[in-house]
Amino acid sequence: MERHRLVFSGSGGQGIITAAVILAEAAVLYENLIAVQTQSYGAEARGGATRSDVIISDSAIYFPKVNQPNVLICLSQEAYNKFSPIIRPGGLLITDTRYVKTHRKVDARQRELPMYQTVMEKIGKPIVFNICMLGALIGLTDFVKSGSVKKVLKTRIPSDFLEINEKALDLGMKLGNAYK
Amino acid sequence: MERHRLVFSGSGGQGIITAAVILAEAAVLYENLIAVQTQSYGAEARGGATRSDVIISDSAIYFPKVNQPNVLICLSQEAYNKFSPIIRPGGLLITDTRYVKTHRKVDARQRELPMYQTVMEKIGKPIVFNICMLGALIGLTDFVKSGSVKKVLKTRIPSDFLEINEKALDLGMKLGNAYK
Amino acid sequence: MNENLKFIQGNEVCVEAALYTGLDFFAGYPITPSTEIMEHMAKRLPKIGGKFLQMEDEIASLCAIIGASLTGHKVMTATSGPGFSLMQEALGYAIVAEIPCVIVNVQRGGSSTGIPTHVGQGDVMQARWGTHGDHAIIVMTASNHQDVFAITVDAFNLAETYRTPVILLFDEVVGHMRERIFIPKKGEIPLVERLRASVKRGVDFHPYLPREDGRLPISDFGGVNRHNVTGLAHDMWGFPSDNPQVVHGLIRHLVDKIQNNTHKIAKYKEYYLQDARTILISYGSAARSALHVVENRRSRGEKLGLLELQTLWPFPYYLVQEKCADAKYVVVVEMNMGQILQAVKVSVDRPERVFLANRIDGVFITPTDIRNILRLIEGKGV
Amino acid sequence: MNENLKFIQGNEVCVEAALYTGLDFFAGYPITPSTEIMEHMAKRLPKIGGKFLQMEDEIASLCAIIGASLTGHKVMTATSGPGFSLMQEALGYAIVAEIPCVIVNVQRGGSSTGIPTHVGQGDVMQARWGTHGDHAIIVMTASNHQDVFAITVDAFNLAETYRTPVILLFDEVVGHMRERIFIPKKGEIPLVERLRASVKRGVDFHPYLPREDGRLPISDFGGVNRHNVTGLAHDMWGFPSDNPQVVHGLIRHLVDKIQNNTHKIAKYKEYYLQDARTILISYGSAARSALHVVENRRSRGEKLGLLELQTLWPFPYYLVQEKCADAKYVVVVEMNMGQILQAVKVSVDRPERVFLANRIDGVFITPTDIRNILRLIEGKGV
Amino acid sequence: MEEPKLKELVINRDWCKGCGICVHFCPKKVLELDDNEKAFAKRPEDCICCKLCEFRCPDLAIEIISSRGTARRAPTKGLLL
Amino acid sequence: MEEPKLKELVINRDWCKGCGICVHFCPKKVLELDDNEKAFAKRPEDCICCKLCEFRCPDLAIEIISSRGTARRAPTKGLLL
Amino acid sequence: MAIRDYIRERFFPHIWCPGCGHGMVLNGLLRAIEKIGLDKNEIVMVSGIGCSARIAGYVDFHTMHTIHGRALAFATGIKMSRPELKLIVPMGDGDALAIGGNHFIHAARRNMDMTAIVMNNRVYGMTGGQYSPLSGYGTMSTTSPYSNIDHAFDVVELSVAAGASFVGRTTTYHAKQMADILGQAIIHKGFSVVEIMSQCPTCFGRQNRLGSAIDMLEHFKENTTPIGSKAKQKNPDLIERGIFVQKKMPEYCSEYEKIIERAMVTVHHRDRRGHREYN
Amino acid sequence: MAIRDYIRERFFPHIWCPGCGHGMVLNGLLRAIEKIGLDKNEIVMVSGIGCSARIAGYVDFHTMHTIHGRALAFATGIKMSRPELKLIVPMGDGDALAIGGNHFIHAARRNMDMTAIVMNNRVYGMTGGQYSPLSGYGTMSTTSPYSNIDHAFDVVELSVAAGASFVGRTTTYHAKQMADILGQAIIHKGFSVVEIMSQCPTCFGRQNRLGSAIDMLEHFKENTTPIGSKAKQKNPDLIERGIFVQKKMPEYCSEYEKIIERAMVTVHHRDRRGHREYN
Ligand SMILES: Cc1ncc(C[n+]2csc(CCOP(=O)(O)OP(=O)(O)O)c2C)c(N)n1
Ligand SMILES: Cc1ncc(C[n+]2csc(CCOP(=O)(O)OP(=O)(O)O)c2C)c(N)n1
Ligand code: SF4
Ligand code: SF4
Ligand code: SF4
Ligand code: SF4
Ligand code: SF4
Ligand code: SF4
Ligand SMILES: [Mg+2]
Ligand SMILES: [Mg+2]
Repeated sequence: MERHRLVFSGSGGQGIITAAVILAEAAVLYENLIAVQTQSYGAEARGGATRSDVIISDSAIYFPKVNQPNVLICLSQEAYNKFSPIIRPGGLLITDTRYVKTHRKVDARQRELPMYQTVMEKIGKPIVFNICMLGALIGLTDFVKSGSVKKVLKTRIPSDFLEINEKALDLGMKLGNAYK
Repeated sequence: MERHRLVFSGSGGQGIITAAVILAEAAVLYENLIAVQTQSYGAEARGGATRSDVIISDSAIYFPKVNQPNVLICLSQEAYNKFSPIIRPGGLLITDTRYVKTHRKVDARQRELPMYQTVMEKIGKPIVFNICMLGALIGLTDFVKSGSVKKVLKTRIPSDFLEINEKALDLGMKLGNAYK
Repeated sequence: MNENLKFIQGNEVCVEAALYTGLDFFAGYPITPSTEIMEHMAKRLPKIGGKFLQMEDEIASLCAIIGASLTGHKVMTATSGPGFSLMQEALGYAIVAEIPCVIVNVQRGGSSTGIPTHVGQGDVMQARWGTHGDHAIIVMTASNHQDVFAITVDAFNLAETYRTPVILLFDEVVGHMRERIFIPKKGEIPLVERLRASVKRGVDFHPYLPREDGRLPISDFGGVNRHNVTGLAHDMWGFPSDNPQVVHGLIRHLVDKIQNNTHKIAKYKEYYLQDARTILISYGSAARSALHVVENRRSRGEKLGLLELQTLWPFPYYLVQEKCADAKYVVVVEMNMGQILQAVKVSVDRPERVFLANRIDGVFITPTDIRNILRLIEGKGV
Repeated sequence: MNENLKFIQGNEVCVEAALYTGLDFFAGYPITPSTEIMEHMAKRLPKIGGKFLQMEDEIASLCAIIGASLTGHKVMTATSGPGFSLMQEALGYAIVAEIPCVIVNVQRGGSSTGIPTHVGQGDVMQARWGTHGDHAIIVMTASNHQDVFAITVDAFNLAETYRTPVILLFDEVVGHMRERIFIPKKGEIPLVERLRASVKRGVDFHPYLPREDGRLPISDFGGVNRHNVTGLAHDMWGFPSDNPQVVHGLIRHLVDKIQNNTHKIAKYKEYYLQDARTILISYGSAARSALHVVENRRSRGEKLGLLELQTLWPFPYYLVQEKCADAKYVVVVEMNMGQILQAVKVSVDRPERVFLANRIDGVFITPTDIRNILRLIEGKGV
Repeated sequence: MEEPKLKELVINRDWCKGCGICVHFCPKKVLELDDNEKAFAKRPEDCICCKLCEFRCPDLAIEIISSRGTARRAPTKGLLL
Repeated sequence: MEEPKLKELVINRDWCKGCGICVHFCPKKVLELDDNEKAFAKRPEDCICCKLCEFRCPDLAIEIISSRGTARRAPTKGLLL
Repeated sequence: MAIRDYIRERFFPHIWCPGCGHGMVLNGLLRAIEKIGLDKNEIVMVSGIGCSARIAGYVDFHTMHTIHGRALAFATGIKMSRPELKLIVPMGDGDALAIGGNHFIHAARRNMDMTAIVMNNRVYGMTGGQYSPLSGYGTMSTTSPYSNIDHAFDVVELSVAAGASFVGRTTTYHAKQMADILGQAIIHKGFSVVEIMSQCPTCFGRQNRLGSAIDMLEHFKENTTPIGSKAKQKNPDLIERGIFVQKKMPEYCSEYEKIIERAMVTVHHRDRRGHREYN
Repeated sequence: MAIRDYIRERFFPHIWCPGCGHGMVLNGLLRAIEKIGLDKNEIVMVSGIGCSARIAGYVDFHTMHTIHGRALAFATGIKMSRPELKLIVPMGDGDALAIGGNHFIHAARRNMDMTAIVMNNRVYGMTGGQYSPLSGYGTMSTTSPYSNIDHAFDVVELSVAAGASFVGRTTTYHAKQMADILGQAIIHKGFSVVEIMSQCPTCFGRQNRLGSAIDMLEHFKENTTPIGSKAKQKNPDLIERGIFVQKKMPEYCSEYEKIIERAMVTVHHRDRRGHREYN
């Protein structure tokens, strides 16, 4: 298996880290893969581009950080400005249309998805934005199965919120597939 | 000048340390000698034989403690029991008749003086017992002049107590001379 | 799904391992990057009937667990640099009174408040020498979650074996990183339990007199052997003494029981040392980058090896000497200004072949950093 | 009688020397055997219009003097082992925020509460490494009252020169012993005064940007150059930054400003080293017994010498190496389990010729103790 | 004294974090959040210059400049911003 | 109940430090200090067994054994010391 | 001067979360200072560690961001060494009363002239939401996941008992009262304590399901009442706001001046030291 | 059992000075324990450092002589881990309220069942006579040679404000009251504080010219009065003795039992942690 190096980025409160953890956990618990997740804690709330790195692989991972991601997700303008230069050529860059105005070309597949908008239109709860993003990622790629992610959601999300989360995941996947 | 190594001992509250300090200070400030004074602080009040070491000399003193005193003063039974074995052969051992019952011979000049008794009879204030002892020591030896000690007393004792201290010193000197 | 397979933070692994040993008492005060340890304890302990206490500060936390240890419990506290500095007086007490307990320091960057959310390994020497007076101490670390688990269990075992506090010196990367871990089954890792005095009620009991095998039985507060615990120099009954012989005996005992057992205490891992011309020595999260470089270069046929230390103190001088005897270069990889470097230099013959590959700016040291330094050492320039 | 001749305790000498430098602020918490320092301060300071504060504990004492230093005063606190352990967090703050201040630790015996009224020198490594994170520190000591005076003045001078806390590491014997001292006249020992920023109101002021000569001007709180002081990693204005370059620069600066000036900072005394076959290395009160032995043996024609260290940290490795180059035996005389011994071993070629003459039982090491050990080293048995 | 009159309602958009406190507690409902979650004066004409918004803004992002009030700098010199 | 009667007034001379507290506060002036500054019962016959001396002694050096009081050990077993 | 002249604009926007009460405390404090008309050079602000403590970086006074819990000890040294300076010591509830509780009560006891502000959000905000000694029984936090059994201090009662000569309390909602009480506290000669109930929507609000910052401010409005109000008699659960203590008492630095005078004329003779020398 | 059965006779005579009040506290405490009839194995005594703290060495319970000021923190760990044990924590005034003040107020706040005894001799005895936070204005000590300007805490008021559910005060002179209050404090379920004014003739007495231990005891007799007495109305300077607070309040260990019950049935899902992670 090819080694996947992902960087999730955005601003505090968007659920970036949770999404990264869910993905990696799904890979480890349900797909017998190896994964490592780290995050950088910003001192500042303002301008604090939150970042979480995930590596997924079928062989041992030592260095746990991602220098050049082949998948980069940016959910805020600051995050985009800060991290878009580090994407690995040929990689995948996912941004949200509501939050990010892309302003330069990178040598990568660039996908600007209306994830926030979709969530607000179809579910109306911004809290599941991150799960929709995860769905989109799965839709666009295929290294983790959506079923695995759903299993993780079941263990992490209180039952009364489970449905909207699953719905958000499905919406995201559709979006991802559509923009594939 | 011969090097004088003194150990003052007794129980807490008898003013052992003050006496040792006054003697050494007199030697340093008024007789141009070199002196070092140390003391051991016992953890315990009971059975705590207080001890203060003084070395007086006209040349540099490095090691500041006294292993074998040539003058040993014991003002309590515990102090006597504990320290009498360490006196240097040929030295001088001074004890107080009220507090110490000597029970063995040491190879030293042994002087049992009624210092406490004299103080109580002539002055009536136990607080100057230590100064009387100092007087006796000066009376018995001669390495520090009484005038020097009196000068120290003037700087250390509030004026209303000075007289009885000087008197105690004189009484002690007489006693010392008498038992010489 | 394997029930025992988990994908969690290093801090949580530490909690799981502590619970595995039977820990049922934790007291702490939050501080980044160790806070998750206490947060998980707060969740987990009540569920198993254990006790969780949030104290007013770090020294109170350590005092509280020392107290709880005396009633027979396995105990732990967790903190980071500033809190660890505040614990030093109580740490000395636990050493002198010989109280088993485990103190976790998840290191962050810098001295003073420093760079709280960033990584560093600057507390290595403090862990050894932070409290006043002569003493010895056991300090352990690990670089991945499976090892964090094993070493944490080990820390509790050593604390019981030697009746002493043990420091777990992790770092921000290990503490916050999530990776997979298989939680061992009960019984899979042997546990050392508290050795309790077997004397009957009324029989003279010596809480500070080692047995033939060196271990010191203890009696729980609340049991029949009442005894006294003090930080003053004390005799074999635990009562204060300033008798020089007693004092000498006590201090030698405290140091020797650990120093003389370095062979038994020292844990390490080695990778490709047999024929290594260049040996990296590393520990904690830095060892991950070191191992990355080693695997990488080995795959290119270069003779690189890694000695990963898991016991930092007592420092296994003999081990380092032996392993490095034939190496041309020894490169210590750590995230400080060379705290283990010094110990390595003392261990080996020809200390001039020992180099330092480090970072001190709060950024996790990368394989590239190490490679760049290796090139310089080998005379190849930038 | 000479007005300047006094017969006083070492603790009092330290007070007189501090006042000589212009100290006018002291805060402390009593602890044996340092208490007389604060008691004399309590008497002396109000008489000269200075400020004396008894705080609620040791860390508060250190915090208070750091605060007072920022208003431009020369400041000091004094304690012993347990209190010094409690100060460690605030000590790190003073180091990182670069606040001149002097901290006296009059060492007592043992770790933890230990043997409070007895002597020991067990806090040497703690003074170096007690606070968390990479840092450097200046630690000075002395063995007799005239030197206690000079070294105390020196400590204040170094604190100002390098804008850093300086530790005075005395011990019970030096602190409590009385011997004669000549108090130097005003001007006899040069004083280093606080270097104040000369920028005018409104001009950009960089409290953390060293001048060409390495010194860092500071501006007093209450003056016209308002600035920020923090224990977080900070930039040249004193504002928090976790920029890796800034962090790196700060930590290197803090360490280098001291380490790179070891030659200037290191004070020592030497006795008969030119032709010495056996060199004793000692410091603090232990050096008195060592000197006693040296004088004694020299008078018998034996080639003994003494290197008395007055600066313990930064350790003058180069000096020890140079002085000991030709000696057959090097014997470190100290009252701990060999804390300076390690540094000496690292300094010299052929560390196998370095021996330890020590005591750890609270009893002051005697010339006889040293002689007995010398005989054993020389192969002459007991 | 004369009723104060609003001269300018300054909102520092770089500092405003869109918490909505000013909006919610304005007695005259003068303020609203825009699409970018920054406060703005929707109905400045209703403002009674009570300055509660200015006093409560956690980000020091609002300033009410009224005929009676404090101007941004050196108002004593009569500067009108 | 019958008036208590003093059986024995035990003073532990090894523990007594001669502070004189018992002497001073005894309502019946039963106690005095001897030449060695140890307390002793000068007038045991006056003792009313109030036990104030026993309760106040800082050195636990006095024990009043009365017809009604606590004997030194195991009084329930009827032992008279 | 406008309040903008009292801040270091280049560090804005500040690091606090949207709606954080700490910004409102900063706002109120600056207004109080502006009203009194203090010069920037005569004010020293000393803070500890916490979200609250970051306030010191934003004001253009002499500022000191110290270590957790010890701000008052640093401030004591500054004030004592330079009594003409005005000391303002803002602290979080954890900073002031968890790790810093001892310095707090001792500072109150000494009655040295300075103003301690407790920015009470009932939680450790900076470390992500653990309970504090002011959280109170029944609150939720990351370290009281089954609800808190620790009782809270009453800051006012504790300050009074410890000896503070000025004690007030208000909330961030009561912006004008806040500026007013802070102003009076700063002018007061002696140790003054002002507790300001401050919302932390991110940690305390979220975990205790208290809604947004706005909801929390409404809560302050509804659950507090002026000291001695009728409302309080009807509903004793209401928290009182206002100035509880404001009394003239000898101030420490002034007292020390007298010590200096006395010392200048005293001649000492003998040590009055007891014989104990231990531990 | 006789009180002799509660002590470790081999360490007697004890180290305290002739006439020291601390011995009288030991005496009274043993009588209280004897009266309650506790078993030696169920009592844990934890002390700090000071003359007072040496009390732990003399009693034949489970004993712990810890570090200066932290006794209550150790005791908290012991009690929490083994709630069936009786915790008695004697402390000097410096130990309890100088360096130990924070642990004191927090222990009071938690209301964990234990008995804190403040052996208040108004001085640091062990280190030879420095003033303590209970010495009070105008007293002499080696560190207040020109007389003390520090105000004293009122232990009773501070304990009450901090939350103690039992608070009493008496003196060594009042031996029977002392035993009685101590007994009630020990039986009380919750955190109890008993302040016992104790004479230190060696340090406090000497420096303040109060005469012998006997004189100091007379002083206690004359300057104290039962709570609410007429004498107090006439002379407000009199110090009141007795039990000030004795109230039923949830005890910490019992409360924790409820947490355990609740935890056993709770299922957790998501971290409720705020986003802050810092300092
Ligand atoms: C010695 C030490 N212990 C712990 C910490 C971690 N820490 C930083 S801030 C803080 C508490 C913050 O709570 P509070 O004082 O209430 O301030 P807030 O963030 O809520 O404003 C803690 C525990 C630290 N920095 N230093
Ligand atoms: C950390 C620390 N600081 C200071 C000391 C020194 N010390 C020992 S006991 C004591 C105070 C004793 O006073 P108090 O608690 O009132 O007890 P007392 O001796 O008066 O009974 C002090 C300051 C110490 N042992 N440890
Ligand atoms: S109160 Fe301030 S930060 Fe909040 S929305 Fe209004 S202007 Fe913006
Ligand atoms: S000044 Fe008053 S009325 Fe005007 S916008 Fe602000 S809150 Fe509304
Ligand atoms: S009270 Fe006790 S110690 Fe004092 S004199 Fe009487 S018996 Fe002796
Ligand atoms: S029992 Fe009462 S009357 Fe008898 S000796 Fe003691 S104090 Fe005096
Ligand atoms: S975490 Fe809470 S206290 Fe901290 S800035 Fe955010 S809202 Fe304010
Ligand atoms: S110094 Fe004071 S407190 Fe200590 S034993 Fe002596 S009289 Fe008691
Ligand atoms: Mg808070
Ligand atoms: Mg006391």
